[in-house]
Amino acid sequence: MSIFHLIFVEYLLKLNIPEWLIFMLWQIIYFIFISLLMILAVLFLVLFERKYLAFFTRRKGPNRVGLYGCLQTVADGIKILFKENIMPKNADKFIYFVAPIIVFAPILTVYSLIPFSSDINSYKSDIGILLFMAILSLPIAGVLFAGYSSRNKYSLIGGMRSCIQAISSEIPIFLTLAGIVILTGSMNLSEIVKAQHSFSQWNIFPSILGFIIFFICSLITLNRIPFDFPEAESELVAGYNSEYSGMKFAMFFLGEYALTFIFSAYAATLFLGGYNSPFGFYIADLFDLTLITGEIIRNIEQFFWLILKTFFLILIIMWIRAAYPRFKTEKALELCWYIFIPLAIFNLFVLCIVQYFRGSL
Amino acid sequence: MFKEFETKFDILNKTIILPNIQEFYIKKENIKEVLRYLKNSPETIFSRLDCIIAKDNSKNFTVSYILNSDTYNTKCAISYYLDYEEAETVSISDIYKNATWDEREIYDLFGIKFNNHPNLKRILLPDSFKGNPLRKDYIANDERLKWNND
Amino acid sequence: MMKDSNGIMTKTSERTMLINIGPQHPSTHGVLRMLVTLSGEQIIKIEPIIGYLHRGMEKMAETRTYLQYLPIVDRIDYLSGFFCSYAYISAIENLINTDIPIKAKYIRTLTMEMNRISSHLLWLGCYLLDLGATSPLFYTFIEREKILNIFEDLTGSRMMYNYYTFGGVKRDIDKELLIRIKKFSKEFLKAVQEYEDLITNNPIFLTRTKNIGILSKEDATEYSITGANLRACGIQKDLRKDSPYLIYNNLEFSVPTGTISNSHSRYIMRIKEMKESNKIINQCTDWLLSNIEDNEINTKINPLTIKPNGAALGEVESTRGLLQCYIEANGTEFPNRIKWRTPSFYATQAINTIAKGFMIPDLMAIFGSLDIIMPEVDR
Amino acid sequence: MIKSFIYPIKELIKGLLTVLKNGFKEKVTLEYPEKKKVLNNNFRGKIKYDKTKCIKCKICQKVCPAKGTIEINETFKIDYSQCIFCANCVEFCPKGALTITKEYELATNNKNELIFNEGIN
Repeated sequence: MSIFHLIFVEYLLKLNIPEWLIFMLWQIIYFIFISLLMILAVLFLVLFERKYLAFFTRRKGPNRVGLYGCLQTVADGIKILFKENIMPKNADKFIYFVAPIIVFAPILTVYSLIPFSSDINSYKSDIGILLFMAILSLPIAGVLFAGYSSRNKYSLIGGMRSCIQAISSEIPIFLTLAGIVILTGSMNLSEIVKAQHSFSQWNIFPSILGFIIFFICSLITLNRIPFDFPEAESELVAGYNSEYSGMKFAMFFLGEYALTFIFSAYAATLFLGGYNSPFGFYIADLFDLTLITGEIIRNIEQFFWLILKTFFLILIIMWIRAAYPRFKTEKALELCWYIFIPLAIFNLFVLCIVQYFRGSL
Repeated sequence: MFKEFETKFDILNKTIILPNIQEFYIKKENIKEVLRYLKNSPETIFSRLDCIIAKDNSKNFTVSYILNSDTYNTKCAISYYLDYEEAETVSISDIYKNATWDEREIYDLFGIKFNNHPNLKRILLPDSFKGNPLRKDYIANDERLKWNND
Repeated sequence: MMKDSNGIMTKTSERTMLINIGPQHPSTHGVLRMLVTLSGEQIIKIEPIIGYLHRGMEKMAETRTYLQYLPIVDRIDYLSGFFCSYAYISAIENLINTDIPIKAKYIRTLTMEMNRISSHLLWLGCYLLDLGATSPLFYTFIEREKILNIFEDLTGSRMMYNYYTFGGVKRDIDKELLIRIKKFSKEFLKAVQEYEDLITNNPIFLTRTKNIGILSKEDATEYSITGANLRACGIQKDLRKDSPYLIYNNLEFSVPTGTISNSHSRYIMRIKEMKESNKIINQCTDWLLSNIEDNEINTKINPLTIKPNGAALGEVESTRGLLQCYIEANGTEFPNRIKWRTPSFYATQAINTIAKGFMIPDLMAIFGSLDIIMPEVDR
Repeated sequence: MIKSFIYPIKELIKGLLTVLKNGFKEKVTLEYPEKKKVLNNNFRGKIKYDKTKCIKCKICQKVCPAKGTIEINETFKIDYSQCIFCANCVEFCPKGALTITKEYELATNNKNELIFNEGIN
């Protein structure tokens, strides 16, 4: 039971509210929290990416709407909501309509799996690692549906590419995840984080190879630039979403950024110690605080550390975007099958040895 | 350089395109033989066709082939006249591949037909275009341009 | 059953797909349309369709005097307007038999080589954009902007210069501008080094371009491909060396030549060409700085009254290859026929030969590396 | 073997660093409506007509490549929707009645606003 839940329940029970209602209210509050977090993350990320790319390319970036352009994405979002919804005449209407939802909904779902702090974690699943990846294989189906149902050859090629790359990138990812499970002995994400309580215990140190493989393969899953084949602007116009407009397009677009954020958070959780402070202590511990205030401040701090680590990874992802041209589809597949899978198996082997000696110490 | 060529074929006329390109007027029927000879003869080796120029001289057409020799670093022009009424000649796209589009362009703009051309159709103008704009009788504001207005 | 470009229904085999790339497509550099037959993602056949930017440049010449036609010439290839201007003007100078002053020759060489750099820079940025890299576009445009600013101060316009005139150039180049050019050429070397750091040996770039879009020597000659595309094959053919015009005789520069023409070597050729152009710029500015007092920049021909007679062929080694302008004059103030031989026209024709058998992503890598520009193809 | 692995990685890192190095260089954005470029006197913008100097010789009309841009009858008419700003008319005006200005912001909502008529005396 998290400290926030306890406070909430205690307060509401005083008001004589039935327990089942409290339970539902708590779920609703958590849903709102996650949605807000996602929307804020996306709004910030889109603006941040534009500013950051502008930094690399010696421009100023958006700076007209709001202070330093901080409202630019809000303005864009409002604009896109009012855009006309155009559907191709020959489109497979039901699948065309459902595809953006299939892409968007699972991404929202996995936000509940990540432990943002020791107490902010709505669903502590015992198979958290697996569930995360399993849910995230659904958006690929959405992309394929979008590509197929648009009745556009560019879209179709984009959808197919997305499918192939998902298959080939997920195998190395799962192999590195197996390494994490060996190291921590658990599939529960919060257990994994707890196992990395101090800086030297972070999974990245024994599993640096695994981290690199995971990182590059997640770039493939995220369709980020060296591997953005499904939308490859200069080849396929806009790939799977070329026939989408208005809100439906926005769902693909938001989904992509939300996925970037959550995948970075996932990587930070698995390899970079999650919400743990790298210094091994929290500011809340230094002061003599009451139990509840101390817990709350400590949670906020943990949340801050996770976000910081996530953004560190996002910075690298966007930096890569600024520097490199796009891979070729088949070369990326070769990279996955011929280099990453053997390396990931080797990594697994190394981790087994590491764990054997750790156990004996 | 052109001595053997001049003895071998009928040269109707010789002029110069400034600054220093010799232009030979030959008979229309000979064009394929001439070009094949100039391309393969070891004295000339005009391995490259720079472009084909068609001209409307108000009473007949001139078709000129500007040839370019990588080996000897020279250029020459082979030309012949075509009657206005039967604007038809033979395609040389089997000798120089790049003539394919050049001939299509001339067909498009002058209406000269090239026999045995692999794919003779309009290239710069849309298929629905009427007339051949580079002919002298085709003047701007021609009523044939009206297809554009409706 | 599928319709081909003629509107004729043809039966396509079940395993192939006909895809229409362009005329509106992010990487067709304008309005080229390609009908591509695909098997999976492999290209079986490409049929380029051109003419979407046809402006009737050759017909326009018939109703305009030589002087009136002059500003229009720049628009044939808007990225390297000086070359088009030069091809046209040199043909007319041959017809009216004038020799231009030495200073004008130097200024023409200087501007043309700077134009070559600016055009190559745009190509470089757009090529990498085709390959999916976004930043190089901005870096090259920053350098290009400097050249365009110099051109703007010299000629009055950024792209449509209208600077050359019959018998010379219109305005003298002043010392302050020459110093700016000198400064630019120093900065440019650093910039090129940066592009090379970023691109040349990047493994992703190498997998995208190495051994992709191979153009054999025979095909290059057969299709009359010129410029950097040809020199990448190993044929050293450059009009600046073969029959030097202007003052290329007095300048020290080399013509970069490759061995096998593939997308990567074509890229290398252009990078090297930019460096060579930079050398030429340096030599020209040095000469111009030491002859700053020389005021003779054109032979005072009245362009209003020229009525040449005869035929002439103006040639220039432009950014994209051999650019020819054939003029047949008939003694009046209107030309009888002007024909433009543009290098991109022939490069476009060869796309099918070069790109057949490669994949869709390779098509962009090949097409971009040929440096085709549509206004030049369609005229 | 190891070299062939390390070399690409070195090149990739070099690319990243090149991009980063550029980030710390001076920014080049010119915020247009507020800040404008300084133009040289040669710049070919809108054309200024001085009716006191004009002698109605119509040379400007004759040298104009975009036919119909300049028309001289009772008035001097110039149509900027057709003008290509080559400044041929300015160059060949024998009396200097036409001069170029630096004004280049000619965008309007109405095409007719681009046609300028001025009386000739």
